[in-house]
Amino acid sequence: MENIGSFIDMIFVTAKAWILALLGQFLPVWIVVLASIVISGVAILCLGPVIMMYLTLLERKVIGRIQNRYGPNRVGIWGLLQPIADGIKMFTKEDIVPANADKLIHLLAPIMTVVPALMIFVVVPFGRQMTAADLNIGFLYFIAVSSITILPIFMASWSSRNKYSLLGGMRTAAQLISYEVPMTLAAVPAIMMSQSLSTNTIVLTQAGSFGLNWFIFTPWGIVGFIVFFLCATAECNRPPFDLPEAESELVAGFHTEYSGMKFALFYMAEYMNAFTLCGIAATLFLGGWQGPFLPSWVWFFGKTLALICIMIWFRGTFPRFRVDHLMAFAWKFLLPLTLVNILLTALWQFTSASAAWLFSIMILAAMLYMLVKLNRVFVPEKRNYVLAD
Amino acid sequence: MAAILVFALGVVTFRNLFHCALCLAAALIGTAGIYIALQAEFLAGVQILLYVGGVITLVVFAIMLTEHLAGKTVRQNNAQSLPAIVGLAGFVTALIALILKTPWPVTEAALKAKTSAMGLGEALMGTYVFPFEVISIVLLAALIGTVVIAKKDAPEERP
Amino acid sequence: MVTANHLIWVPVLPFIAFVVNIFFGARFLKERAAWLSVATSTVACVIALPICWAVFRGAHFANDFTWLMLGTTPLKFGYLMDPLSATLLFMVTIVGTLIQVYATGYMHGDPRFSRFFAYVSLFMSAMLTLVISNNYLLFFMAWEIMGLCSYLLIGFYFEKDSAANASKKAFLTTRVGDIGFLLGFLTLFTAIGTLDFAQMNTLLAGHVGHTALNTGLLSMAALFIFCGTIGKSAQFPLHVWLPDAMEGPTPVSALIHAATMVAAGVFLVARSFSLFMLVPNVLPIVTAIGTITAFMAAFIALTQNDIKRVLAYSTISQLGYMVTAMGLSGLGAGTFHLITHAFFKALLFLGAGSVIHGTHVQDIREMGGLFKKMPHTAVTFIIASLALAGIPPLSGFWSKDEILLSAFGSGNYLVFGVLLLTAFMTAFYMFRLIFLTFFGQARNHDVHAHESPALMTLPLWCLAVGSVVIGIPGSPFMHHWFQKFMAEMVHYPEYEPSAVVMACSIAVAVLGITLAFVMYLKKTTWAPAVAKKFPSFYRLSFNKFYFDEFYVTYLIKPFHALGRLLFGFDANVVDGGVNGTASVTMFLSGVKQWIDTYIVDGFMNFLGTAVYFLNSVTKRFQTGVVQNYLLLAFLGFLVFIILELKLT
Amino acid sequence: MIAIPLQHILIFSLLLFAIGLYGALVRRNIIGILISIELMVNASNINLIAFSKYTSLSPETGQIFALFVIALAATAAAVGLAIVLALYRIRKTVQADEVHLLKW
Repeated sequence: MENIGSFIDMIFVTAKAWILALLGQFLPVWIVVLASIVISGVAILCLGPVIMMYLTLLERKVIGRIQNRYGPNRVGIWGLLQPIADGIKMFTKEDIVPANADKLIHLLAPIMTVVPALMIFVVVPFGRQMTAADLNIGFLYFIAVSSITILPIFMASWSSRNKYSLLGGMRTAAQLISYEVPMTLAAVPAIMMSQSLSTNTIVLTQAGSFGLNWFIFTPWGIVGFIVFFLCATAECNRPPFDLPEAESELVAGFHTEYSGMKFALFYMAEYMNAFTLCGIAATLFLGGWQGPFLPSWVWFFGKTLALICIMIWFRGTFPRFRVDHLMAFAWKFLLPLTLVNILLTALWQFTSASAAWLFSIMILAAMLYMLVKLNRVFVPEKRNYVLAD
Repeated sequence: MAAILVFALGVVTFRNLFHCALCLAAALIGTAGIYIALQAEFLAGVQILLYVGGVITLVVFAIMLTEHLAGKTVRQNNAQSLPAIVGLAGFVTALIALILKTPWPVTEAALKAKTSAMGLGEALMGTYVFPFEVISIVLLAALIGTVVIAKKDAPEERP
Repeated sequence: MVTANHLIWVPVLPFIAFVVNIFFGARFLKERAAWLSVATSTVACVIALPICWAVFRGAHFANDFTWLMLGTTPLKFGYLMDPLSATLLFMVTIVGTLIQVYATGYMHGDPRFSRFFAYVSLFMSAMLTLVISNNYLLFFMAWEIMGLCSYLLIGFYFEKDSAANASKKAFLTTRVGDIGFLLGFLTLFTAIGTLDFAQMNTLLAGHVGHTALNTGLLSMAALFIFCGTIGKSAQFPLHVWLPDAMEGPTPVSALIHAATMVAAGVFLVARSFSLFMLVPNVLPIVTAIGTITAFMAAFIALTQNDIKRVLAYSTISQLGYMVTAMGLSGLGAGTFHLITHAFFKALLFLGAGSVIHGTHVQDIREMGGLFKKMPHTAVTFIIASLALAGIPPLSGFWSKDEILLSAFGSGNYLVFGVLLLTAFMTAFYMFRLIFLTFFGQARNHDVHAHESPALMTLPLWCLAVGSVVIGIPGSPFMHHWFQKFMAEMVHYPEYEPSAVVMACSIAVAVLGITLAFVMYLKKTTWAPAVAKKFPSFYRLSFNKFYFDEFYVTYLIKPFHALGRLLFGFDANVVDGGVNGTASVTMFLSGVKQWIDTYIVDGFMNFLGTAVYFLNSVTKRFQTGVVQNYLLLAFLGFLVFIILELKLT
Repeated sequence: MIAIPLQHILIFSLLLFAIGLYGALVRRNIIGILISIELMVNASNINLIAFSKYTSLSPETGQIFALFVIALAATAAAVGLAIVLALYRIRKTVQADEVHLLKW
């Protein structure tokens, strides 16, 4: 029984190994190595778009339910073929480039957006031994690459000479920079506890006791997770942090001037980022693919999809931030909280369990109280808006 | 490497500042590649994170705030490019000569030595803790200073 | 389970309360500040009591760490839990907590509410530190902090000049004694080379009898240390500050100037008891001072009209009792009286405070017939007064009886007589106070008295119970357990309880009460008659033996005169010289000015013009364009490199 | 195991530095100057790491200093850009040679 379980668990790994073995029969070694790389790469390259397509479907369905609609249900059973249809539509649409746009960059931007989004997949541990490349600086790699995603947005917003795009770009810059800081800091505790930057090791340290070793079951873990998840939501410009593409304010933010496949690429990048961020969140705090009974990759995708559903739920529920509130939230609330959280983790490491719980709860409570007190939003009696001339 | 140099040239020659910034980003990413080749993965990560994530963003930010969208091309170079080129030529030749002349003490043991993020952290917290503290203070001062300078009507300007 | 290691929290907790209150009290906590202080001292109490109990059961804790090295001898800080400190700890924590609870009611609505509690917490922590400290230095630090707190709290209503002056007076007066104390334990250090109580006890206990140690030095140390006692617990020459200290809020008077701080002086003597036992010729001085203080204060108290002042003088006289007991080497008796006195005197002060709170007057001539208006206060007050007057089986009786006994037993019949007389006067003035305050009919009809809130009466009752039962451990019922308990620490002579002494003390107490009853309820005409009959005595008592006047005339006036003299010297001689110099300088500077304008300046201007011409040439290089500078710098650098390469 | 010999890296970083310096010398736009300075800083970083990799037994040393340099460069960029913004706000220009108040 359990060997079947393990077989299902390792099915992809074994498949790859089998293919390599097959090639190994009649090909030199370096080609086999190359082949293994190619296989992983191809797997990821297929995975990304597929995930994106079905995430769009999922989102439209869930949002539909939240708004008491059906969502797409015409194309195929339960609208399962809807994404394909969208894809075809996107391909066949005309690709409009503004008259005095910065042609080259305008072309490069969407492509550049997809690249890092795909690159991140490399370090995401999809399951037991299913990390494409287990870098020993995996998490740093993730942060670095995801920080690149700012650039294409800049390129897009700059190259399509359009004030809405530019404003969108500005906001993106501010927002992404601001939220990178707490996101990184919120992940630091997990790294401290597992004493490694490698995503795989982080997952392995959370093994055992039916998932009770997941980092989320500790005070610093829960705080870190919440902060990280909020920052992730902001990082991939999803509501309620979607100021860069706030329909009601800037037409569509930085991709106002894009149409057809380029637009689709932006979309794809956004959804893939959402997926990878949720995956990393699950990896850091929810024990990645660790979990009883079910095969590891099922656990991973389950957790990730759950997180994504929460994101969609956010979108269905919350109104949009105001820019200054956004900034204040990042710098005045999340940042101090994460810093205290890191100290807390050190404390946790060096004190006995019970005392650690006590202290952590106390400190966190005090910190939250202070932050809430200090962050009281000052609302003047009368606002007078000066129109721009 | 050549690519990096090309991008670097782009940085200093392009007329449109935004292109320069992008070239800089490319050059920096390339540099990160070199770091990896030198087995300083951690540093490569930091390089991308800080430069491409932080500095370039700031630069582009400043460009967006200061440049005019319709790229009217003003003269980007000032009068002293000729003496600069001449001087630099001399400089480069001299130093290349120097580099080629010097016997560098490259040891096999050094080449074997591995570094890890953990070792880096230990060194940072151990041997080099004092410079580390100093840097932190400098960063803090810079943070405050920047906020103070840019306070007027650009509150988004942060390091 | 509380262990001795938690003892360190006892002083620390109130200190935390102090810090929090002083920094966040006014802004955030406001009325909640009180609860912080009360809570901390309650927790301290909870921690302390089991430890005290353990000590009562015969345990003995000590712990210390080296604070600094004086040459080769380490100076250790730490705590010492022997019978003495255990007793004090027991008393201070309980009384202090109760008084703070009371104060939350009493100080309600005061603008500086939180600050008050901050000070009180600071005081508590200092007092507790002093109690459990194991060496003179730590003791002295706590001692000084207490002085500071007393200063701050007496001057709490610093808008009133009287309060400000009183606080200054208290601070400076006690300062005299403190200097003595400092010199004292420094001398002791030179003599025996340690400041640790336990070490000192063993050291001195070893040398009783033969004089291996320098007795002269030791007796000097003892005298100096006793100066500290005189200052802190208001003994004979330096007692003047305590009555004025009543300017502070009443809980403060109860806590600091009745129960704890003033008792610290006696505690100091008890701490250094082995020293006092060793040096023969100091104890008589102690006895004399104590007796004089007791008698004089009681005599003054006879005629005072301010309710709190009466209590203040009674405090002084009771402290005199304790000191006398110490002087008669009755360690047990003295400490015992200290404890009981703490309870009922705190109760008396709180009662007085409740009266003041209810009537807003302090002059007993304006009160009267308050019994029905504020029953709780009255009953508790009367219980306390009975205890103070020494009516069995209340606590005061046993302790006072012990002191009288030690006087009688050691054969100082003069002292015995004086103390009896004092006891008589004590009973008399206390009940004069009671009859004038609570009985008879109201004399001033615009005083509308009302009972205080439960928050204030509850501590009164707790303390009343305390002052009834606290005497039992020292009574024959428990076979003088307390004295034996004390004797475990330092041995001292004990005497057989004698019926004579008991009889005498009861007799004088009853006599005093009845006399007060007659004079102030039945034959109200007698009191003024007596005052007329012996005007000199009356004036002497009413003007407190003219102590303040004496000090003013013979200490403060001369200082002022000296100051004036110096000022005159300054004004005439020094300033004259200065002015003379000034005028001469003026003339000289006139000359110099001419030289400046025409010679120096001329030269300077010439230089200036020359430089101007020059720079009109050189300034061409300063384009102000940064990059030109950069280029120049770079080229210069390049030149250097080239040269370097050529040289190598 | 490292293909590149040290000299090549040094020359490369030298060229990079020279280019950066050229930019710093001839650019008129202050932001351009800042960018060029970033280039120079990078060149020096490469040197630090290369030397520590090739010659020192504990490669951490050079990397840590490279780390410090990166941090300081980021700081410098931030402050410099802030100054540029302030300047732009006051003088409405970012050309270095139009800001020459610091002469006689």
